[in-house]
Amino acid sequence: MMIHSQATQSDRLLLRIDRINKAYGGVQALQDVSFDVGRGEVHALCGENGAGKSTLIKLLTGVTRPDSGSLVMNQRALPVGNVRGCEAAGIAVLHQESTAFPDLNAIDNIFVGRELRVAGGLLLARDAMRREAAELLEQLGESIDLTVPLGQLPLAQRQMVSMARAMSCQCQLFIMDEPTASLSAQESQKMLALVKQLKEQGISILYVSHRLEEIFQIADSVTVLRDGQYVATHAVEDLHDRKLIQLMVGRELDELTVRQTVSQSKSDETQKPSTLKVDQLSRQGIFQDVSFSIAPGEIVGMAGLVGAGRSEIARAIFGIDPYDEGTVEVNGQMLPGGSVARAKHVGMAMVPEDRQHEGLVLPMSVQNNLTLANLRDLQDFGWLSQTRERGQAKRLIADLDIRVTDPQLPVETLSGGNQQKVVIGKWLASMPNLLILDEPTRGVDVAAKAQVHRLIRELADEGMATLIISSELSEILTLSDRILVIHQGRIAAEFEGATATQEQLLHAALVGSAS
Amino acid sequence: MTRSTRFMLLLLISLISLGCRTESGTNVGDRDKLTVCLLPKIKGIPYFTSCHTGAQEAAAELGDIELIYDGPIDGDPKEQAELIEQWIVDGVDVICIAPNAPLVVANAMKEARTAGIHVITWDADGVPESRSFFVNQATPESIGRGMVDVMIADVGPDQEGDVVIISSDATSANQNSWIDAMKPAIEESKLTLQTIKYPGENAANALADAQDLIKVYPNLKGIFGISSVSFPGAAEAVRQASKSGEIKVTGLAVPSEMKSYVDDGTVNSVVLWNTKDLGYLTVQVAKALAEGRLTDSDTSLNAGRLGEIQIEGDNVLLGDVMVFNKDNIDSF
Amino acid sequence: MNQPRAVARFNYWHELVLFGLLIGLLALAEYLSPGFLSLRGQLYLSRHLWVFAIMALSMTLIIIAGGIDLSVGSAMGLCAVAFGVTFEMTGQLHVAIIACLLTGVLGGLFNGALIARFNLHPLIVTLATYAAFRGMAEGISQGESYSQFGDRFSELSRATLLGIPLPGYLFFVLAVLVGLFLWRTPTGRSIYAIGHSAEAARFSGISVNRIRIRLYTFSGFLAGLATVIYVSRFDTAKADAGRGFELDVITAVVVGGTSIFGGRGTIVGTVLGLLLIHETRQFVGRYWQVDELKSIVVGVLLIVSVLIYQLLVTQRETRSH
Amino acid sequence: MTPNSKTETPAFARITTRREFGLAVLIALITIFVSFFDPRFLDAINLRDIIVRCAPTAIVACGMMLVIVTAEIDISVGSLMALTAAAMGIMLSENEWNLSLWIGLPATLMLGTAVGLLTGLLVTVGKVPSIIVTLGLLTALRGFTTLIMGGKNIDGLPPSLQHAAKQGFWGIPLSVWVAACVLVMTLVIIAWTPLGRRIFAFGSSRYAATMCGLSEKPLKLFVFAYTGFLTALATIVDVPRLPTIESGIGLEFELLVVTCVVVGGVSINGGRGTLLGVLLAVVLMTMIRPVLTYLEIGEEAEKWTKAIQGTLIAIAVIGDSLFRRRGRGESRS
Repeated sequence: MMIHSQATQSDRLLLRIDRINKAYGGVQALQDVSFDVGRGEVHALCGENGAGKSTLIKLLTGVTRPDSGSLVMNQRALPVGNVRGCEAAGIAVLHQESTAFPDLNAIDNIFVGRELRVAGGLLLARDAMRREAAELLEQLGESIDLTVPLGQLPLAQRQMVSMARAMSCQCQLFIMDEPTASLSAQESQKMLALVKQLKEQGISILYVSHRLEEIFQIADSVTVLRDGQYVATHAVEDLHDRKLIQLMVGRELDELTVRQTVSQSKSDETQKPSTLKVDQLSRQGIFQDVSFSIAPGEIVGMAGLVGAGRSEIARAIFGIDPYDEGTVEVNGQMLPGGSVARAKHVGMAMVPEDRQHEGLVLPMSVQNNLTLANLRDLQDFGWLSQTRERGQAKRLIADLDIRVTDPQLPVETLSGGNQQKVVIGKWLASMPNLLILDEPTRGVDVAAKAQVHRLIRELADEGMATLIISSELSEILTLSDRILVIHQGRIAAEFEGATATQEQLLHAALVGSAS
Repeated sequence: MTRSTRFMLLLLISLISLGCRTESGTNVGDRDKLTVCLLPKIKGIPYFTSCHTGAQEAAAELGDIELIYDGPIDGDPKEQAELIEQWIVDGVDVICIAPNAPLVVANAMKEARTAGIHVITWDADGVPESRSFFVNQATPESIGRGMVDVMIADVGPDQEGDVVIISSDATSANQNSWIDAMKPAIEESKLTLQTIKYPGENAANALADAQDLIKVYPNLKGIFGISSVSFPGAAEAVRQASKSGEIKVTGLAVPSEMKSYVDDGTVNSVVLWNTKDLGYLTVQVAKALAEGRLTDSDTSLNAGRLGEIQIEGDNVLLGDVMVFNKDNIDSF
Repeated sequence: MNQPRAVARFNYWHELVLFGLLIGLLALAEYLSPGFLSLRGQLYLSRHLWVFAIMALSMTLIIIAGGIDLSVGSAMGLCAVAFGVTFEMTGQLHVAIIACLLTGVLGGLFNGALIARFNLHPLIVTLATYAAFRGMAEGISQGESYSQFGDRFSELSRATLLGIPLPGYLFFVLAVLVGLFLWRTPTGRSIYAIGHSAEAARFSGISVNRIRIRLYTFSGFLAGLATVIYVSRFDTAKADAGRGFELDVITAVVVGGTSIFGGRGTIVGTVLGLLLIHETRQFVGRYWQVDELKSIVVGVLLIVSVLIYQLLVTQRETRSH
Repeated sequence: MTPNSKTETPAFARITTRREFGLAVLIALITIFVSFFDPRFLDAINLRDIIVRCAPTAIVACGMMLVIVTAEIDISVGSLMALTAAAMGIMLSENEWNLSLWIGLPATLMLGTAVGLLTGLLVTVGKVPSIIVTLGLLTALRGFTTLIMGGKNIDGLPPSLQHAAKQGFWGIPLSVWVAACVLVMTLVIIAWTPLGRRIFAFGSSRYAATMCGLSEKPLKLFVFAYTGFLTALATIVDVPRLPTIESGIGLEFELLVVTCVVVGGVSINGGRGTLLGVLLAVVLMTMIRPVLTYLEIGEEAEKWTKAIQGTLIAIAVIGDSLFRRRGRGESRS
């Protein structure tokens, strides 16, 4: 199964990942993954969301340990499950989520956990650290106020500090997880220049990014993961974006452009008043002039890069976040901003992106989670009816095929896919007529994903207006009647679901206009 | 969720059935002995500890008395009431209480009497109908006046000047009642009451307030420290400011606690009574009352080593406040 | 998940342990100090309980919702002064009672508004009002106490029906109502959700802020109600009413199994916690006659009860992985 | 925070939005106000008195600050102060065991540290929330102290100790010297040792700390033990200044210390706070009593003292969080 160009000289080989397995709950996050990273190369790691990239990074940095398999660095086994040990072995990481300490200044952020010391290790070598921090940041081409808490710095500068932290430990392998996801184009270019600079110093880089053009710009070789499995490793010269996308998606592109489920003709329904009408919605610095509408029974997909503002638009519509200008209208009723209760009242429902924190109350039982959003409908004279509550939970569990032995079990014991079905189910119970789904199948296994997709389609056929946000283009293409592409907080392009292609979407998401 | 319903019901039922033992209260301790409860305002301060010593002496002398000494460690009158109620259930024979706030404990005391327990007050009086006798060493009036008189004597009868009071909390019932007596007395004298400070039962605050008062009022002649914390605090402040003799400090305290300040002249006089005798007499009265030797009409009582003690109405008189100074403090 | 499921799923371990402890304590007490369990004595002494007990109900709700209220004791002081001042001005008992309750409600509303609207930490807000309420009470009343509310009012807290004091009935009615509310109403369920994850609750369309404000207002109201009983019982309305009660109330709630981090707890647990502390104090007071011991035993009981629970939970967790 | 503000914030604006600045201004205003009424407020002797009173609070606040920075709390310090005072009295008093200072003082310090360590162990190993552990200790230790003192006050501390606490060296009592040392020591811990940086790092983001491989237990054990140690130290240098050792020592001290730390700008959620802020808050809280005395507000107004204190706390804490809200809003969850 290993297609990668075997690096025969052992001194060319830096890291060998050998038959790694890792499962979370019931979900196999990584299955028999093996590949090598050579010395001094930029090795890109690609895959859709949920392909297992983040898990692999956690294993390499010692945050978690693999179920089986081995990790060998410089012909020595990595101390698995030991953060400091992995660091000592020469692995540094720039995490996707900020792992900075917001209340500490840049110097401390760079050195916490491996401080430079004097006086027999008792005291900090403050001057040395300051000097080194300044040097590091200068190398990175940043002038940052070293005394200000990091939380008060702009995002790009924070990123640079994290970068400096990673570089300060004389690493041989530098893992970068979506380093440009939240940076502007200009800042991204700077980051890429840095990567090249590091490579020239002989440091290997494991580069994770969704931005394909970046990969083609800097990577030497590319490894693709899909659904926790190793797919292929190629030299970057052997690839072009179409082929890479195809490897990631796992099917021929032509196959995908044909819609698998063609929804009923909506032409007669467009006369109906739209369920959701968003007009000129803006929030300073987040999104601008967003206008669109969704008709009953229509599924609108929202595509775009991470950080383009998709989730924020959805949150504003649902009333979680405030917005500055514009209007949201549901079934002809104007919604005041910032009230979830009102949104719920007019029949809106939202499956949030962060299932663990926003979608579910993890320690509560499955039943209680399933009924949390429509408790008021289950009351008799002010008291919750246990029979009706149990009935509703049972019905939803059956309808959505949630795999749980007992609805009284805490929802945190369920697998990701089943948890997601609980989140969707919780809203279905309130019989909404507008459903917003933010990354509905992230971290969900393939079988459950198909079930969720079928469910969404069925609901739409029953007349539900649906807005789907997804980073998985295939998902958007499969489901949507219409597709909006968001680029830097604006609607950059609109496609008909039936005719759009992944390339078109990617292009619009990356460049900001339809091709 | 029916499981939890059943569970709660079960809990409730078993709790109720547990409590259902209808035979009525038993008593603490030995039935042959007389159980006397001595309830101080605050447990754990030297004043009441020395009363307790006197009470123990009487109990040992009388032989057949089981003495219980308990009270709130924070001086909470609510807890005094709760202790009385506890003792009612225990079925003790006599409760002697030094009420911290007469009204708060009045109902409990009345109920104790209804339950056939003899109730007397000592150290401070309660609501009259709530007790049979009051072992009276001093009334708020005599304490307040006494302190002012001592101050006037210490400062010099014709001296003009400022005085201040350092009390306890603004809500302390005893201190407030003394202050009510002190104000007119100071009014009548040539002294001027400048202010009253409320440091609470906090020694550091009492010391701090006294220090500040000394600095703020240059014409300060005297400080009344009217709680067990503020008196030594005021004396210490005067001593540390090296104004011993210039500013007189007086107040209520167990003499032994103030001995070093009396010795070095910071404090001329300490107002108090013989605390051991107070505890002793209280137990004597309790015993006489329980045995029926003491009735409402009696005018005197033979109280062991104290001899014949006067009774005026329902007040058993220990004698008036005493003033301790350099000459007599060593004997207490 | 194939550990003994019935064991893991039983949600009332803490209550059961408390119940066992209570029985054990009562048995020990009766053995060491015969007559301890006499019904009459127990009912008579139950009057020590009601003022705390009533406030413990709202404290349970607040702590389940992930908050805390340090100001209830001071609020009682303020309510008592409001009661006294109003009675002195009008001479009307019912006006005084209404003023007392209203003061409590307003105080609670103030706490709640600061916590919810300005998103301040409840510990900080109530620490500030802890000092402010007490200070205002002392200033307004000038440290004086109000009394002479009449025998009928005083009788209110002392009268018994079938041997149980009237405030006891009030407490039981309130406890059952609050218990049912927590267990069986949408808002009750929401309170648990807020305690576990305020964010997830918000995403479910629960008005987190509105519920928080109402909880603190309810807490203030119960502080007012407790003050009425307190004033009736001790015939005195004074600024020092309820001093130190906040700690006693929190102790009872926590011993009763409510998690200080929110999300877990029941009224049954709180009632058991109240009883356990009450009986422990009774027993210690009766057996040793040393007031100092009461605070030592209650302090240790608080730590140990949570420690045992934590050990049980961590053990169960390690077993299931 | 606009993401494109690459330019540094002007130094002046940065200082004025800080808690320390607000506190300093408040202290200055109050000082000016009161010395306008009574210039003697600025007399050296009064300033000395205020500093002496600040000392014990400042000493313990140094430890409490670190505890709160790790997002824990310790409300047992008042009772611990009473316990260590009683222990010290019993060991050293000429009327009691009359031990040498060289035995008694280290033993007192060890007692304080041991209780702090016990708290830390219950929190880290026993997984009992710190507010519960210390609430339990708050009541238990107070009862225990009253019990071992047996209803008496303890006098007769060694004269050398009393002299050091009252007169001290070069006219400055020992407690002030010690407080200065403790402040420097704490500053060194915070700014110059890996330990201090890690304490702040841990409080700032538990998640990031785990990603860096920091472990929780040693940090928390240290902060609780340190607080216990400092409480004992404050007892040793401050209690001999008082007339006598009684069981009510340190009553509500925990509230004062926690209030100072919170008013001083240490975030109750952990991670944030400066020693300077805490120190200023200690000064502010300590100067309220003397200020009211110097203003000669009169007998009736004296009864409003607590209300004034409470309102001031409320204004300092609530007003400040409202003011600061505008500057933040990001990076915390």
